[in-house]
Amino acid sequence: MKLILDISFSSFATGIHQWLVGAVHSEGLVKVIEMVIAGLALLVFLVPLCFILGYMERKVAAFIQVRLGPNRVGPKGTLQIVADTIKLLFKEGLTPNASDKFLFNLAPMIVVVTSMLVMAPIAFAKNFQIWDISIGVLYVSSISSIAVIGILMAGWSSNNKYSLLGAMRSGAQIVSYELSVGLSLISIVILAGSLRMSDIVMSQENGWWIFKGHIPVLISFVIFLIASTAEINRAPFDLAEAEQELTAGFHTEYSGMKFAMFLLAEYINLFVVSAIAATLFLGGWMPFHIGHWHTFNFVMDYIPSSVWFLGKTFAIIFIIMQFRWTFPRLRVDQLLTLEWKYLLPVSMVNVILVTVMAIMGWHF
Amino acid sequence: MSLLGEDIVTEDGEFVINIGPQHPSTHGVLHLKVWLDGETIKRIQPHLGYIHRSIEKMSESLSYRNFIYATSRMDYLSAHINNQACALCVEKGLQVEVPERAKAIRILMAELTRLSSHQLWWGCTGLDLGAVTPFFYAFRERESIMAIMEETCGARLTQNYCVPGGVMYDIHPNFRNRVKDTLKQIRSKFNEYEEILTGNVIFEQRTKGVGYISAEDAISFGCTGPTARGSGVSCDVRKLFPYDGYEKLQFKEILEQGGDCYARYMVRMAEMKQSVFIIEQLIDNIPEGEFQAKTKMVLKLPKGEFYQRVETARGELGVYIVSDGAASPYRIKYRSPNFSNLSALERMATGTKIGDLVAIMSTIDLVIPDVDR
Amino acid sequence: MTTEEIKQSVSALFPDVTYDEAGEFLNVLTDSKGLKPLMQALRRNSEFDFDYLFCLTCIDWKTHLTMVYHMLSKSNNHTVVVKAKIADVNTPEIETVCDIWETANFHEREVFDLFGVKFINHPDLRRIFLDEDWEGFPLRKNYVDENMIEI
Amino acid sequence: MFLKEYFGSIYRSARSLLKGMKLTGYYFTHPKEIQTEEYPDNRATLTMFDRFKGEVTMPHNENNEHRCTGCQACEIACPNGTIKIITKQELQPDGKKKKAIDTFVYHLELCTMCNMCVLACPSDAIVMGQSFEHSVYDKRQLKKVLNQPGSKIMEGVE
Repeated sequence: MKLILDISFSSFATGIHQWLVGAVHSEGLVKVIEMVIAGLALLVFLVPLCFILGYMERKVAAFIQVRLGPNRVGPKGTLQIVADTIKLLFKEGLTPNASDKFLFNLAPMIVVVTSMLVMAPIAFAKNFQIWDISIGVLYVSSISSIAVIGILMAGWSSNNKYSLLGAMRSGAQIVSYELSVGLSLISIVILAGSLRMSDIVMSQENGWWIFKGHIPVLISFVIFLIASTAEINRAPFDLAEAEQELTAGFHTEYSGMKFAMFLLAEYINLFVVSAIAATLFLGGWMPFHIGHWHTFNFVMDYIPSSVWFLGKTFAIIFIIMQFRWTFPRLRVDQLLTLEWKYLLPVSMVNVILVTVMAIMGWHF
Repeated sequence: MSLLGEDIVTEDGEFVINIGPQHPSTHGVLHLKVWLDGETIKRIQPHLGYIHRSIEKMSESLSYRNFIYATSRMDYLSAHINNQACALCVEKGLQVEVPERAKAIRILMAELTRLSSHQLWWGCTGLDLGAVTPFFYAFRERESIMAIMEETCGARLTQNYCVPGGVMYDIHPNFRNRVKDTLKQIRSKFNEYEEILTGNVIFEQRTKGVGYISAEDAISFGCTGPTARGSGVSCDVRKLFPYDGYEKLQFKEILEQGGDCYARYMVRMAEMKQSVFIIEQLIDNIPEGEFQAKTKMVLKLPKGEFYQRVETARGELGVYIVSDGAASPYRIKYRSPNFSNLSALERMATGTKIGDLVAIMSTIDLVIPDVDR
Repeated sequence: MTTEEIKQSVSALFPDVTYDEAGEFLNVLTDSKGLKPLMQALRRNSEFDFDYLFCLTCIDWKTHLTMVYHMLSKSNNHTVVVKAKIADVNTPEIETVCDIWETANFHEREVFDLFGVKFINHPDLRRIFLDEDWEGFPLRKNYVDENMIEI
Repeated sequence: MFLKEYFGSIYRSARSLLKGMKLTGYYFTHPKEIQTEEYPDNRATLTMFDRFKGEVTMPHNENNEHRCTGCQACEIACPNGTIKIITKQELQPDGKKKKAIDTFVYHLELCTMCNMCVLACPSDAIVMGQSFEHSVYDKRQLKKVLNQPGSKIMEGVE
């Protein structure tokens, strides 16, 4: 069953490609059509994904907070988020009079588009990837830092003091936490010897990096989790929004669909970050194998690779959600202290350790 | 004071934001005008009165029985203690001896109120600092106290249970068991509070050394309650000027020397345990007897002035009645703890960050209707 | 200090003041002119050391206004009430005490707001609860408002 | 020494954070701890405490009789003017005229449930009811007449 499913992804894609080549006879046009199909497929994937994440967030929060969570619309409240989306769609999208209207309307688009772009090099299953770019990791870390422009834009153009403060916080935060994210990603790149996502996954065929890489990789995994939580502006690092301080931070003035786009971007970012963590540290779609337990490994192989990938991703998403519902928020100077005094030095030393480990071949 | 049409930064290079009247952290309709330098606070100006109902003026036209209910709407989180203060003041004027049973019931209810108020405060402090979950844990325990209130007083928040001469009616037969169950539950949850908030490193960082006020300043600003006790000022009215038989009870006045948000937090956390301790002492020893002294139908205080202070969950509440011998007070003044505590906010928050302002406001534990009255 | 000792010490410094001991606390009666030096002495002299002004209010007696200051000494643990009579009902004025106790700042603004007493040298004398353009002083006995209903 | 402090602080912080996560993790995995009630669904089983002050009611017996004499003690006792009693002179069988209530008007929108009227009532004619679902779309609907149409005062209540 696993074989069938995995083959079907790649053969499906090749099938479409061959059919298109036969039908269109123009390589350029085939490429364009394929890109459109990939984009549409991504969109179709994203909407239910965000519904699931929204539902999951509410239920996780509710269970942690000893309450039931949404339970009215649809079975077990599953359709609540659909109802909310419809509500947001029909709400008036206000644009403040004194705002910079062009930037104000552009900002949510930029935030959403950048978070979608990061989806491209992620391997969702075996041989199932939108774009296996050779500099995958670099691509991810560079594209994801564009999002800060959207946030700064939103904060500035709203012409609201809270928004401006939120945007400034967000700028300082993302710029500094980029470093730690990058350094923790580099440690895996050093071990795997490639920036390509598929290569990194394949390098974990005989064991995930988090197991193979000893303590240094564990440290960089933790640093990645913390820093990426900060980078996607989620609690306890949600200073850009900081409800109790800045009402809603950079998206104070947004309403209706534009607000929904920020929400969408937040969930996509959450997914992307978790997917990257799963790919780099937990072996992506690689099943869980234990040394010489051939029967066990055989059974594990039967679980489809997409399930492995999504399972790992959602486990990390759960951890990040639990962060949000457990911890108080940091203050802005403490946020920077944490980065510059703790995460950055530790990850720098960590990179050296990983390099030594990789050169000496101490990892498994 | 025009809020519209101002540039984001004024001509003097001042960045002014208005926190409130509707804002998630102000716990009501408090309006703070804050002058900022980046994220650092240069100056704060509170604008009050959004919920001013002139309870003092209203009370001037109400009889001595009827004005008590209005004080529930001042500090609604310690409504019972407010009512108790008024009842005590009227009793002082009438020179009525309150039966021992009524006194015990009043203290029990007052301590339960304090406990529930501190629990709500604890949840809100977590909420203000960005941790949403403690709020729900706090409300879980608070709910069982509310059930006690509802069963005996008939209302959850604005009980109006104190009347001049005692309490309105006797405790419910189920009262003892319910209180004991609740105390057991609350005692078992204290370590959860430690785990999720008190011990949390982020929480410590957010509160330690933040919002410092010295003991001299605290006295000068008239701070009372946990706000002053966090600075080491001994001001517990229950100890200094005991009323309703507090002098017979064993409990400690909690003092912390830190003067910062963390110290105020720790004072309240310890006070919760002290309240539990007081209730445990009394719950099996409620004296038998009348729950209300015999009073006349129409109460008339003799000509004169009467001042009664009590310790609410937020500090010292003073009730100052000036009587001209009529059936309603000539002048009544509520010295509300929050009003004085709020005046110290500027001293505490100047030079801190916006995030700290939220922490300071939550550890002062402001209840805005009590500020505005 | 006992009540008698306070009386003696105050009388030694301010021979004009009178006393009223009918109530719970010792009342020191003075007028609006003599208030400020009395208050300064009560705060600064170490034998009094009234460092905690716990209640500041005003009473409208129709013919005159009375400012009432309740003070407590944390160190000596004695209480005194100072009452200052303001004879002029139409333009009541009195010296501020908020340079002695910081808490007086807000409380004097409250009295200004609700009674219309003008505090000389107060740093920020504005209405505190009511709007800037509110007419009249609600806690005065002669205050009328057409929206007020008698129950 | 510096490093020891540095790593010690990291260790302590991580420990305190993990403690919090352990607690939230416990509640996540123990749905039995959930406290919320599903309110409109549990209406059938929901009972308020017998002392709960929901609204002022005037109990009538099976013969449509109440105990209110129209003495207006509650009207005087009410701090907010919630109660208005309109009285009439009723002709007794023996020819004498007697004061009785015509309408007992109760303004629920003004009521603070302070219980003063119930305490003041000399004939126990009014009690506090347990109903709490008072929300209506028009506040005029909150003005209630407590004595039922055609009701009479009970025998023997003075």
